[in-house]
Amino acid sequence: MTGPKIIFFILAISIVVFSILSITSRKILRAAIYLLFVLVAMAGLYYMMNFPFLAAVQLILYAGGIVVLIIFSILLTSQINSKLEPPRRSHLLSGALTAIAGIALSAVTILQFAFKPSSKPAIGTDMRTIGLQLMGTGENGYALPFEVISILLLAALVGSIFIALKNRT
Amino acid sequence: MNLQAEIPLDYMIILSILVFFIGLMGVLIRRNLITMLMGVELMLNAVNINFTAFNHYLFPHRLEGHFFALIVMAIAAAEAAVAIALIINIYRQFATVSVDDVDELKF
Amino acid sequence: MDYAYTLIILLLPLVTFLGLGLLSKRLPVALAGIIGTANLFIIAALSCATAFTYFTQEAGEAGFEAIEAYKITWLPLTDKLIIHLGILLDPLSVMMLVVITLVSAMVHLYSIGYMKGEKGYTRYFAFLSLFTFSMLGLVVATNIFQMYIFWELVGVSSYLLIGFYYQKPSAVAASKKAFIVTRFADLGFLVGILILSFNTGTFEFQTLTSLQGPVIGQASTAAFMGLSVTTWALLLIFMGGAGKSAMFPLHIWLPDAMEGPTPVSALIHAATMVVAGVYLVARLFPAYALSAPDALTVIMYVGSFTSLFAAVIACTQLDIKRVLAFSTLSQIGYMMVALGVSGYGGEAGLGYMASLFHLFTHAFFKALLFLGAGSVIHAVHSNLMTEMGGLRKSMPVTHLTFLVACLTIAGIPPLSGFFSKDEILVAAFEHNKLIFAVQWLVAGITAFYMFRLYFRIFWNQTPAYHHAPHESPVVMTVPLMFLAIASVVAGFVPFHDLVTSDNKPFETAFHWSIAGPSIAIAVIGILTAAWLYARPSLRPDAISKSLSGVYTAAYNKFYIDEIYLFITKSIIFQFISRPVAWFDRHIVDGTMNFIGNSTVAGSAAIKRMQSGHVQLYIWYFASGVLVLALLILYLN
Amino acid sequence: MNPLLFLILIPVLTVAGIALVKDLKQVRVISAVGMGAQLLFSFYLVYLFYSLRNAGNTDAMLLVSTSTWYEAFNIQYKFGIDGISLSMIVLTSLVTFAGVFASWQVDFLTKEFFISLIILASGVFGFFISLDLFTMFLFYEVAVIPMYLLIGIWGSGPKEYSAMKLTLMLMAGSALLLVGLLGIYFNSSPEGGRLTFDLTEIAKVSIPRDAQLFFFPFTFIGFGVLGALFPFHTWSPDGHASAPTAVSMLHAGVLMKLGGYGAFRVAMYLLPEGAHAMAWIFIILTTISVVYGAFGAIWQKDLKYINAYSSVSHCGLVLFALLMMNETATTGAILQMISHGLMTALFFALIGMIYGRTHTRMIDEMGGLMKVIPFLSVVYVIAGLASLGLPGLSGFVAEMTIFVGSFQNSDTFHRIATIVACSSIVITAVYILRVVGILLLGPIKNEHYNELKDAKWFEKVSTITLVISITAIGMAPFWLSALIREPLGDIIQHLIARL
Amino acid sequence: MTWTDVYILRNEVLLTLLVLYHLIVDLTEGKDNGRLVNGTLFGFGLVTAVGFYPVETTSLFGQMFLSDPLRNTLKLILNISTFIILLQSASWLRKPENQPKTGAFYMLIFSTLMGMSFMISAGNFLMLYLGLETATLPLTLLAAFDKKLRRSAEAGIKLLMSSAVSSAVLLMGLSLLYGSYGTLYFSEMASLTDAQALSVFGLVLFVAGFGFKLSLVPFHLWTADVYEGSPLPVTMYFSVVSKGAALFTLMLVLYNVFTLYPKSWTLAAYLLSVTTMVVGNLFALRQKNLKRFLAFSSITQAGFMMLGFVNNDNLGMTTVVYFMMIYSLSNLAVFGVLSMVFNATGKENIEDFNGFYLTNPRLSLIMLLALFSLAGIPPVAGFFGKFFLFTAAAAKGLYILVFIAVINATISLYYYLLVVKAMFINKSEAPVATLTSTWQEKLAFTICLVGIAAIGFVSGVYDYIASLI
Repeated sequence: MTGPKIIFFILAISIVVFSILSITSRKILRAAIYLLFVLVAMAGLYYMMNFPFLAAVQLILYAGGIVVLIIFSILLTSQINSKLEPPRRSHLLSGALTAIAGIALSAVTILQFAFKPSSKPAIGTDMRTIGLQLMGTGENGYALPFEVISILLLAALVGSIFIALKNRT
Repeated sequence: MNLQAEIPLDYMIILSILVFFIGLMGVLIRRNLITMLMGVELMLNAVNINFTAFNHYLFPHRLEGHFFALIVMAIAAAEAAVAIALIINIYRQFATVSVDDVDELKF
Repeated sequence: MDYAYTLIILLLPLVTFLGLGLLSKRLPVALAGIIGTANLFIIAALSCATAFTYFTQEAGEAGFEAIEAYKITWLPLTDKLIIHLGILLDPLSVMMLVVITLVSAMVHLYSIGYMKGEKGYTRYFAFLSLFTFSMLGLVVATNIFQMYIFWELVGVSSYLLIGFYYQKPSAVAASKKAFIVTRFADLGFLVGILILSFNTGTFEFQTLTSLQGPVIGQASTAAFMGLSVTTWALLLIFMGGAGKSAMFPLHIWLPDAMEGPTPVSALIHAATMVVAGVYLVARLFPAYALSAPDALTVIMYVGSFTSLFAAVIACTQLDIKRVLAFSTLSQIGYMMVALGVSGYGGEAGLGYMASLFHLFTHAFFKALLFLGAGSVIHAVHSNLMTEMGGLRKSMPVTHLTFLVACLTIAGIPPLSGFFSKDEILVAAFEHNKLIFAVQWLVAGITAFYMFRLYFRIFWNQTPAYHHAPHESPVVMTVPLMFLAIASVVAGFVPFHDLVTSDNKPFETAFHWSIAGPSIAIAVIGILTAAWLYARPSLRPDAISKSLSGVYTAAYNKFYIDEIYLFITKSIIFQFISRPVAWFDRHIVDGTMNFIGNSTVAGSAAIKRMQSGHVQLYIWYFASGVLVLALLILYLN
Repeated sequence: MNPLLFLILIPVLTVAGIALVKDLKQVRVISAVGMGAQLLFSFYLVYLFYSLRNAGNTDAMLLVSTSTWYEAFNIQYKFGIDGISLSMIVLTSLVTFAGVFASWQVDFLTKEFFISLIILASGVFGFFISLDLFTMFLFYEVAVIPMYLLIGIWGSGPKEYSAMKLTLMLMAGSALLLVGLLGIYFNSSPEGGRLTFDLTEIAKVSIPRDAQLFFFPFTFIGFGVLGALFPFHTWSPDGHASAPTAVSMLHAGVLMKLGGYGAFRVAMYLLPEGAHAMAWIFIILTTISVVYGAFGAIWQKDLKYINAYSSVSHCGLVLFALLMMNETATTGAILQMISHGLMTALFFALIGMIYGRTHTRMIDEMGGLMKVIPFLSVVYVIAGLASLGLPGLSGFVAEMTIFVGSFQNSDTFHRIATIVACSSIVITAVYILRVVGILLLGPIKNEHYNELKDAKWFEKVSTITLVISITAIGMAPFWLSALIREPLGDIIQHLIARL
Repeated sequence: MTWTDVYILRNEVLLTLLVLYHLIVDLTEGKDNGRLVNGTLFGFGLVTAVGFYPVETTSLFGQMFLSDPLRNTLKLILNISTFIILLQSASWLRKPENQPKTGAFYMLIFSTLMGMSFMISAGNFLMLYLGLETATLPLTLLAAFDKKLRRSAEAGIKLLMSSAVSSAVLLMGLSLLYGSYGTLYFSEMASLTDAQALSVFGLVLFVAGFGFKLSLVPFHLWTADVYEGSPLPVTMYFSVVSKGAALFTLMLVLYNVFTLYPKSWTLAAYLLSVTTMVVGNLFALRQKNLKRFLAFSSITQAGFMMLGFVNNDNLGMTTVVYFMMIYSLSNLAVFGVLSMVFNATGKENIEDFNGFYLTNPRLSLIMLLALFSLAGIPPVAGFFGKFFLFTAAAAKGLYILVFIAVINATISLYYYLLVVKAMFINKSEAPVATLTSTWQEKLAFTICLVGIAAIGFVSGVYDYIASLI
């Protein structure tokens, strides 16, 4: 076992375990915290794969933003101490069956595929490259999605506020 | 760090699949809208593993997977915001966030 | 000779019918009878002129030649099979023209008196004209399809006239019965025509009966169930004739047809239409005789049985018109027998000649009998002989003419019936002794029941009438007298010179050996009748009691009607129609409704899918994706 | 401009005219004038047809005009007539004309009624002049769909159920038909040329045999549903029973003829090998139709049901004769279509008029009508006699032509079928006379029937038009027969040639 | 960026401007929204009109954004539909309780429309996904727009939850496609494509994601609930614009990107078509609520649209676009009548339309024609649309499929006739009072009717679409 391998396995196992805990825990706040652990571990994974920028965004946006949002909404809508109702057995059964079938089907399909790695030289993942591409309008430029998503976020946020606000009278 | 030598791509993919379907199962079995939302977030993250892994392992000459993951994160954030707004709206109307009770429209 | 004017004979009644029918509201009532009668006298005169011209022409080597006076193409069916409408003049049709127009003219004249004051007087004459037109069209038909057309038309005019008193349920039922029974027979006729025409490629009588033609000239090779196809065809055609001529077992409509006005019975159901079957067989006689002798044998047996059967029933009936109806059946049976025993050509064709001779004489005396009965009914307002008696004083003309008719039908010389019946017996004797014996016996029974009728009406005791019966008006008695004279003299027409199987004259000899016994049995019959019925007595009842089973059976016409009723009501209506209607509503329609209902049921069955639970929706989504993926990955 | 277009244009203008006026009387008058013009125009077409023929024009189709519509699918507006379609056009205009007068007294939503009625008629006209399968199908549906409203709004009894059933069954039929038409279209050019919907063009090519076998039943049953082919006829009794008078007239008189016409023009003409291979199945079915319909009619008590079953029987005879595939039988089939169209329209008109007076259609409840309403009764008898095939009226001509024609097929199977079909003439007589006996003759059953009034002038116009047509055909069938027969020689040759 | 680029991006840019305008207006607008509504109608009318100016085939942002006449026409169709919806929603917005929502409503509508526009023009799956989300997320908010109504809130959350899962599935599919091809650019993928299990799997997930938007069975279950719960203008938007955009995008992707192995997606279209038609019909049969009814009707119609996909030729594409156009106009006409009745009376059940013809003959006739068009009855345009779709399927020899489809068309006729029956045949004690329509509604109906009446008869429309492809 080499270092990266050990790190990967720690991350992978914690991702899987905390995922399962997050969807089974009967304390809702705990579920949120487990989710946070998953997201942080994911960030580690990105970092391992040499995407530091992505890892940072993951930490800021997900761990910092979304989980906080979720926790706020929990606070707004539920009693923190009350236990969640356990899942219905029928749901549990059908859900598990679907999940297992899905895992089997996807795993078989994906793992038997002979991936063809690109032979072209790798491009750096430093901030400069990322920044240039993010703002680029030509080949490999992501300015357009960047702009569009800003509109999306704007509309979604304003709309959310509109919906979540109590009625203006 | 030469990840390819250490950890095969398949590991990443299996991890992604596991998380994806755990997330799906979360959506399917949880009876609270907020916890269902957590399941969705897990699914999105699983896809992100895929994108980054493919990008890193197979096609490092461009950053498509990377940027895709970035966009997915942003959208996940927007989605979460919208979801929270709607859940609050539901809570206001139904006084509950249990998905079982939100079934007035049917058949 | 130019016979173009014969078209007038055919068309005048049609015009009269249309005129009277369309203008019935606008025309003064009395005028209708006058127009109708006048028109009939015109065509009767024309017919007689035609007959005179035709028969006085020089008969060539081949006998009287058939002339197609008129012929138009009506409807081409195939290249060969073309329906023509035309007028065919040969001895047979010319003779029929005379009979029909004369009797019809008398009946018209008589009807002026008989129908006076009836509702629907105009309608009556319109229908009579329609009938005359149809009947004339039938006899002058140049081809078998034209005959079928007019055959149907006489059927419908008969239907209309039987149902003339349409508010009377029995009349309605009788008319319906008459039409349907004959229609059923016509089905056979039609199929026969189809077979015959397909095999010969022609409808034309001239070709069908030609000695070199496809029927006779080329022996049919195809056979079906032991008989040649031609025989089958001709048998089926005879079925049509048997229906119209009320041969057993298709006779049941005729007695009921007496529901119509009596002159109608005289014209249609005694003198003209009912002999159409005889006419049909006679028309195709060469084909029958030379190509399908088996069919002739069938005709003979059917005719013979019917004549006996009807005569027995006639002895028991109380309704005077029914007695006459059964008598008609019996007499037509004679004619059929005569055709059945006949051969083709010369002496061998005696039966043919006798049959038509009897047709000729029978038309007059049977019309006379009916009109006489009508006169009586007119006076007494009843059809039942039990409510009659002693009318000879109050109705002298009717009495005398009726007596003449009775004697004629009984076969007392020198009245016409004697001659014609005698020829039949001779022909039968030469062909088949059993048949002869039966016909001889029937002659006696005929004399008996006719005089039973005669004595019960005109002798016997006089019941208490509501109104004193009196003689009918002149318009009614003149036809009676005319027909009486005709009955007397008709026997002297030299028929063997005129109407024969091969249209060539031949000599007939008079056979005392046969005439003697037949006169004898007729006399015995008359005397028996006189002994039983001339004075009021208990003897008839005693006899009928001693024969109770047979008598009741005969009185009820041997329950043939009931059998028919059973077949129609219980089998066709209850066992076919009703199940068909049920099947249609419940099975066929039910299937369609079931499809509809099961769609709705399917809709209800899957309604749970849309349960309102979003998690279930997502589950459907996820499993749907997986299933679709599986299907596509593994079907691809 | 092609004169045939007037056949569509006149109804459209009439509809427009009706839509514009307000007054009830004007609506009637415009409808009557419009349909009268249509009738006259169709007579003019006959004249035109003959003058073209006499001028030496020997084309199979006359007055043809073609213009491209959907270039991509090779769909054209292609119109033209031959003797068969011409006679159907005359039939349609006669029945429509009579139908307008028969509905003179419609007082609920009159305007809408006449509009729907005339739209229906224009669909029928369009169908008969179409030479392009697409436009044919289009007009077919245009003709069928107004039925729903006509029955649903102005009908009686379980009208909603009947209307729905009729519409759905006919539409299911057109579903089959559509598959058949598409199959023909995609096989219309086996050598790889341009696909076409053009009837006359398709007739020139030889569609592969297996395609014919596959698509023939679709097409034939598709049209057969409208032609009341057993066992797809059950829309007919309910539909007719619920429909208002004029609608029953048009439907039984004209619309059902689309089935026979289409089955011949499209299914058999374009798929002759399929027709030959499968004829026996449909001969059995149509023979059953003929007898079954007649027996079914015997047991009915409702006048309209009787007539509906009678239509099943008579229309069965049409398809039966078509399947015999010879000139005579086919002539008979078309004569039968016309004859049945006229007399059944007459029947339904009379039933409507009687119902309008007695407010019942149950024969048991009526009786002795001859005495109180003699005109209608006499016409009813005439219609009945035509129906049972009395010589001198149209039914006889048609039936005899059919029987003689079918008997030309000399094998035992066809023979037996023919004889069974022949037997329907007896059964027909039974139910017709039964109705006449119960309904018109006998004593009057109901006291207040004595006060019934006989036919009004518009009712007379309606019935007399039809009676005259029926009698004219019955008396002088040779013209009509010649008109029909003229194109048939080639068509039958075409059917047989591919054997 | 040059002016040419802006011209190519005109639709998106203008829509963005509208979004921003309403964002500002929403914060500042006072009580009466009459001017706002009319102004927006005018402004958006201009945007729609601009779409009629032709464009060239070109691409921007390094193949990220594609522009060609076909895509322009598709956007135009969506814009016209949206314009009609806005016309018809005017009186709804003018209601006092809805006045405060006006700005937000327009903002959300335009942002989704912009998303759809990007989705159609996408040249890269990233853009496509982004467009899809932009078109979906604000829509979930719109579904919940009747804040006072429980059913509206329920509709919103149901849509959000199921669409989140569906977009996750779609994303999974995209990631697999990325893994198997190494690119997300359409132009590159089209040439690389070869059918392997992984790419087919990815494709299926992708199709499922779009099947969700298109309401194909079994991905359709959100449809009826959301249609019923949402405010009426939003329901219209769902059933016409949102569905249209998804349909066009799916079509463009399948035909342009997966050109080389059509077998898998035609098979998917075949299966989905059958299930969708059948299940949609079976549910539609039993509906009493007209909105719900129209939801299932639109599901069935989507099943018919799949027939066009079965034909993987230009014919299929043409007929799909053609049919969608007709479907939009017909459906909008039906919804227009429904919205007039609903705004006036608050009724939306089929039985509420009993006796409608006697009080509102014109509206009934509009509804009749529109329903006939949906049912595919000549001579209105729906007949042509359906006939050509069937032709497209039959062209591939799939007569059994055509037969199933035609039988389903017959069943659908049944329930369309139920509405017709309610209006024309059924009697009512208290029918809907006679309604008067505003100029906006009149204009909307006119556009719809002209379309329904003319599109079939004027073959030029079809030929024009065919010429684009």
